[in-house]
Amino acid sequence: MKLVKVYVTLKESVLDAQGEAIKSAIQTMGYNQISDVHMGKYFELKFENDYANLEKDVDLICDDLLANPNVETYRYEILEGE
Amino acid sequence: MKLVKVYVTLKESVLDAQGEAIKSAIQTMGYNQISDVHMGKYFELKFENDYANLEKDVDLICDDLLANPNVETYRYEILEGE
Amino acid sequence: MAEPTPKQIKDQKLYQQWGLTDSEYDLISEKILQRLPNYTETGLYSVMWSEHCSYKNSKKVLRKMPNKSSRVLAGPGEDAGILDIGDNQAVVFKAESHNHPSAVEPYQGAATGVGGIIRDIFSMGAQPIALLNSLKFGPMNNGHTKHLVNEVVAGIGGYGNCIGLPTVGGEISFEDCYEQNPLVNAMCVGLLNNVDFKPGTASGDNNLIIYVGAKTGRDGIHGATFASDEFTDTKNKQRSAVQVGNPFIEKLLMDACVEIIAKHPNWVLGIQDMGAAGLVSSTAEMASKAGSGLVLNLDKVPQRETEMTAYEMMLSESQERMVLCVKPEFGDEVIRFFKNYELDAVIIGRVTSDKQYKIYHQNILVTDIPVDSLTEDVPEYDRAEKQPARIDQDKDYHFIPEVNSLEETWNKMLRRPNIASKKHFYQTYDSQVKANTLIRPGGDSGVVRIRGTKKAIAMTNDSNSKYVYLDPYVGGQIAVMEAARNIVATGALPIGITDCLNYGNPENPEVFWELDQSVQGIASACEAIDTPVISGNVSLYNEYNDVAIYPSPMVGMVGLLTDIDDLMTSDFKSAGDLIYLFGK
Amino acid sequence: MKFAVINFPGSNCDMDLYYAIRDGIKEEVELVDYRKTSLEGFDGVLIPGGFSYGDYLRSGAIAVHAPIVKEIIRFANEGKVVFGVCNGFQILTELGLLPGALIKNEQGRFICETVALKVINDQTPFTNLYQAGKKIRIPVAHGEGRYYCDEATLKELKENNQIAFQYGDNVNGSVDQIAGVLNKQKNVLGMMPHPERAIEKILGSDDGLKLFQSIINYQVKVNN
Ligand SMILES: Nc1ncnc2c1ncn2[C@@H]1O[C@H](COP(=O)(O)OP(=O)(O)O)[C@@H](O)[C@H]1O
Repeated sequence: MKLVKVYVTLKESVLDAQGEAIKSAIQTMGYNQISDVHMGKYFELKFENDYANLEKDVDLICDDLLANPNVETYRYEILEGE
Repeated sequence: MKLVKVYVTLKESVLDAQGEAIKSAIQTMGYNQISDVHMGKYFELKFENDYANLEKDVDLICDDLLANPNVETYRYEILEGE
Repeated sequence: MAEPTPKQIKDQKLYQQWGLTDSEYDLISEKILQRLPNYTETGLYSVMWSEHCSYKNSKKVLRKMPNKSSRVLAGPGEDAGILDIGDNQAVVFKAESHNHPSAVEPYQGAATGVGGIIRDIFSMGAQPIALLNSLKFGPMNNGHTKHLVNEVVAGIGGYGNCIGLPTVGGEISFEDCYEQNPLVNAMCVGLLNNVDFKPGTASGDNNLIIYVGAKTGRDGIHGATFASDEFTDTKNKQRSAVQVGNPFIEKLLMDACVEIIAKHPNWVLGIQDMGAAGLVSSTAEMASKAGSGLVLNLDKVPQRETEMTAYEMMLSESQERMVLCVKPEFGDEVIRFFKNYELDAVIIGRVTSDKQYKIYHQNILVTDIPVDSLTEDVPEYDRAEKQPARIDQDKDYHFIPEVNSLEETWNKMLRRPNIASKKHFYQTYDSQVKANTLIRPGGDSGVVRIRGTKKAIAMTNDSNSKYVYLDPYVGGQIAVMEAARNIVATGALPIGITDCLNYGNPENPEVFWELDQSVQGIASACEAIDTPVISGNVSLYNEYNDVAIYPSPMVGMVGLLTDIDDLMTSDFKSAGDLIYLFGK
Repeated sequence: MKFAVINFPGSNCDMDLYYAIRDGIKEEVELVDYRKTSLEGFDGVLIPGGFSYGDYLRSGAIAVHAPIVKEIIRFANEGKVVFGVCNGFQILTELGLLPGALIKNEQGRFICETVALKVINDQTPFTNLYQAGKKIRIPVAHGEGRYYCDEATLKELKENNQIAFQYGDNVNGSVDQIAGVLNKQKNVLGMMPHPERAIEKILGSDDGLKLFQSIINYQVKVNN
């Protein structure tokens, strides 16, 4: 089995409203040394083991579904699962 | 500067409706070998460098804010940023 | 990256990429400035002279619409129109299109469309009370359209639900011509205590220009020219023009603006939202309308990104921002007031009396142009018109439906997406927040009561582009009359309309003929039933690979119900009641 | 009786609750800013619906760090009446004043509809004018209203009669159709449906009025 971990984050220039709100909440809680917060999405996909072209397909799945290319970028890693 | 990456996922016992929906979307797209999808949240927190007790504080921030212990679990890693 | 020099802009005709024509550029450099405009200045002209901001192609046609009645307190020319409803109260409304942004990024395009129209209402000093929307897509038989529909609907709900305004009506229809160019029109209705009306002007030498709200980023730079540009396959890739909405900030901004105007009317002289073409459009319009000039210092502008140029800051379409004109003695109080709402509020400039628009960035004077030249000197075009051949060809065609089984036909009709219930979509909109909604989506019009009075406001969005395509004049009339029937069906009296005029490329004579004819149709119907056009919006260049959408005027009508005891709902009430059919 | 309606940044049903008290049951009511640190002088606390802090991160998650919250906890611990609607319910679970959590609706979408609710426990400060087993019609409007708790918690809820309302039809996929829960002491209630939107017939239902009247009824008995 293959385990694919996908991380989707907003592009640098896109307003991260959630990250901003979380940052000020953390500051309100008293942790003043926090300087930046970004929030993104995290996916774990499991595929059956004998899979050719997995990388190509993961790219397509990310492009077409998991990430919105207008505002987000993604990266992923492919691991051996059990 | 320290970069903390936090991953928050639903507990095993909680139905991941979003993950299920994404799984069937991926199957509809024709990728039948997908067997499981889970969706979670991903955070990047930046802290100023000279920080004692960072780990303790990150634990507290996760417990008190980033994750809801009733339904979620979290893990994190602390990296050197620039 | 160094900015091109004025000479490079001229020699390489860089202005063309921004949508300025040779003759427009010559007008600017030879007549208006009598010198070559620099990079920032060229950018300002290009957005301010785009169709979206200047209505240079449509103005002549728009003048044909009636905008007077005994109720009209303000008509076209402000952020939104105002109608008197008695007892020193007025209703304020406007519709706005967000077609191109929604085609590119459906969720955010639709969401920021809603956010923008809400700002147009509260910038008048009015309390927004309800939202509507009119959506047109291609047939729902492919993944692309389904994606667009789901995202647009989610974006509309996402913004309206979060800010806490009920979405009480709208329409969704499906037609081939919208497949690559969906239409997303949003309307907002607000309530004004007459004394609170704040014109969008910046007057009085030395008065302060205060920036309020979200920080400025590089969002949607050139969104306004982009919205006035046709789509082609290649341009679809041009994806930088995406603004992202933050309804949470807008909620704070809305509450703060409504409160400051109601409680401290003397603090704020003028207020306007930063919509299309952001900072330049709002400040230039405010100054021009008041016959004044402005000096702005861009270093004061709250910025979300680093190293932004003057050009980027002036043209940014970052959302949830407002401009206020404030007397100097109230500056501190105004800033404190907004800080209490946890909003950025900063003095970014002053009103002057020389009618010049001056902008400093890092101590350099980057713009020095007559303010009126941005808003008043735009050439007005008189476009050629030509009646399309199909109009006469189809005249004698009479469709005779073939009905073998009434039941079968009936079922077939009900299954058609344009006829079937739209509940699946509108139940994702909070239609009841504020606990004033008397008729929710699903009826003929949405109806919202005015708390503390016996009155209610009925509102509806209507269009039927197929009729307009077949006969633009009659189709225009039909749109108004359909809206009026929807209002009357609740027991309310129609009192005025707003519109979104969605068409193809006006440089195509057939398209321009459609625009002109349908506006005249709308005008004639409005005159007949005394519903002036008090606001509206034009969206041209709705084409994909040179094929235009159907001419698609959307009518947003508002009605007044003077006594909620007279409210009428559309459901059959009880068995045995008689059913009448009115009309021919 | 004097009620406080807590106003967090992004709350948007605060005025609906305010009017339900002022016009619906004609009692005293005041909006209280989230930065305040005292609830001195109030007899009941109402936490309104809306999108506090944009519902960013998780609905209700950020609001629990506002200054007024410590005082709400004190208030609840003293046995006084605390009532959260929709976002208010989410805040109360995030705070731990109520068990469980509210997560994304099963269908993944926001749902706005008037639904049937079954009254389960009619022996509480909030429900004493209803009849257990009866159905009432109350609007829902939420995207994250699916009530979740684990088996053990559900068992406890049932044993202690902490379930106040259940949905007639499960609109969002909640565990055991739960629409509203109480704390053990029954002085804290959270529910996703909006009774404050159902206090006048002209708005479609006035079934929510009894909830607010129940609070008064209860308080009168306590005071005597
Ligand atoms: N089709 C129309 N009918 C009537 N008035 C219109 C129409 N289109 C635009 N207007 C009016 O022209 C003015 C400028 O509109 P617009 O540029 O869309 O506003 P904004 O600056 O908020 O984008 C507004 O007062 C608007 O009501």
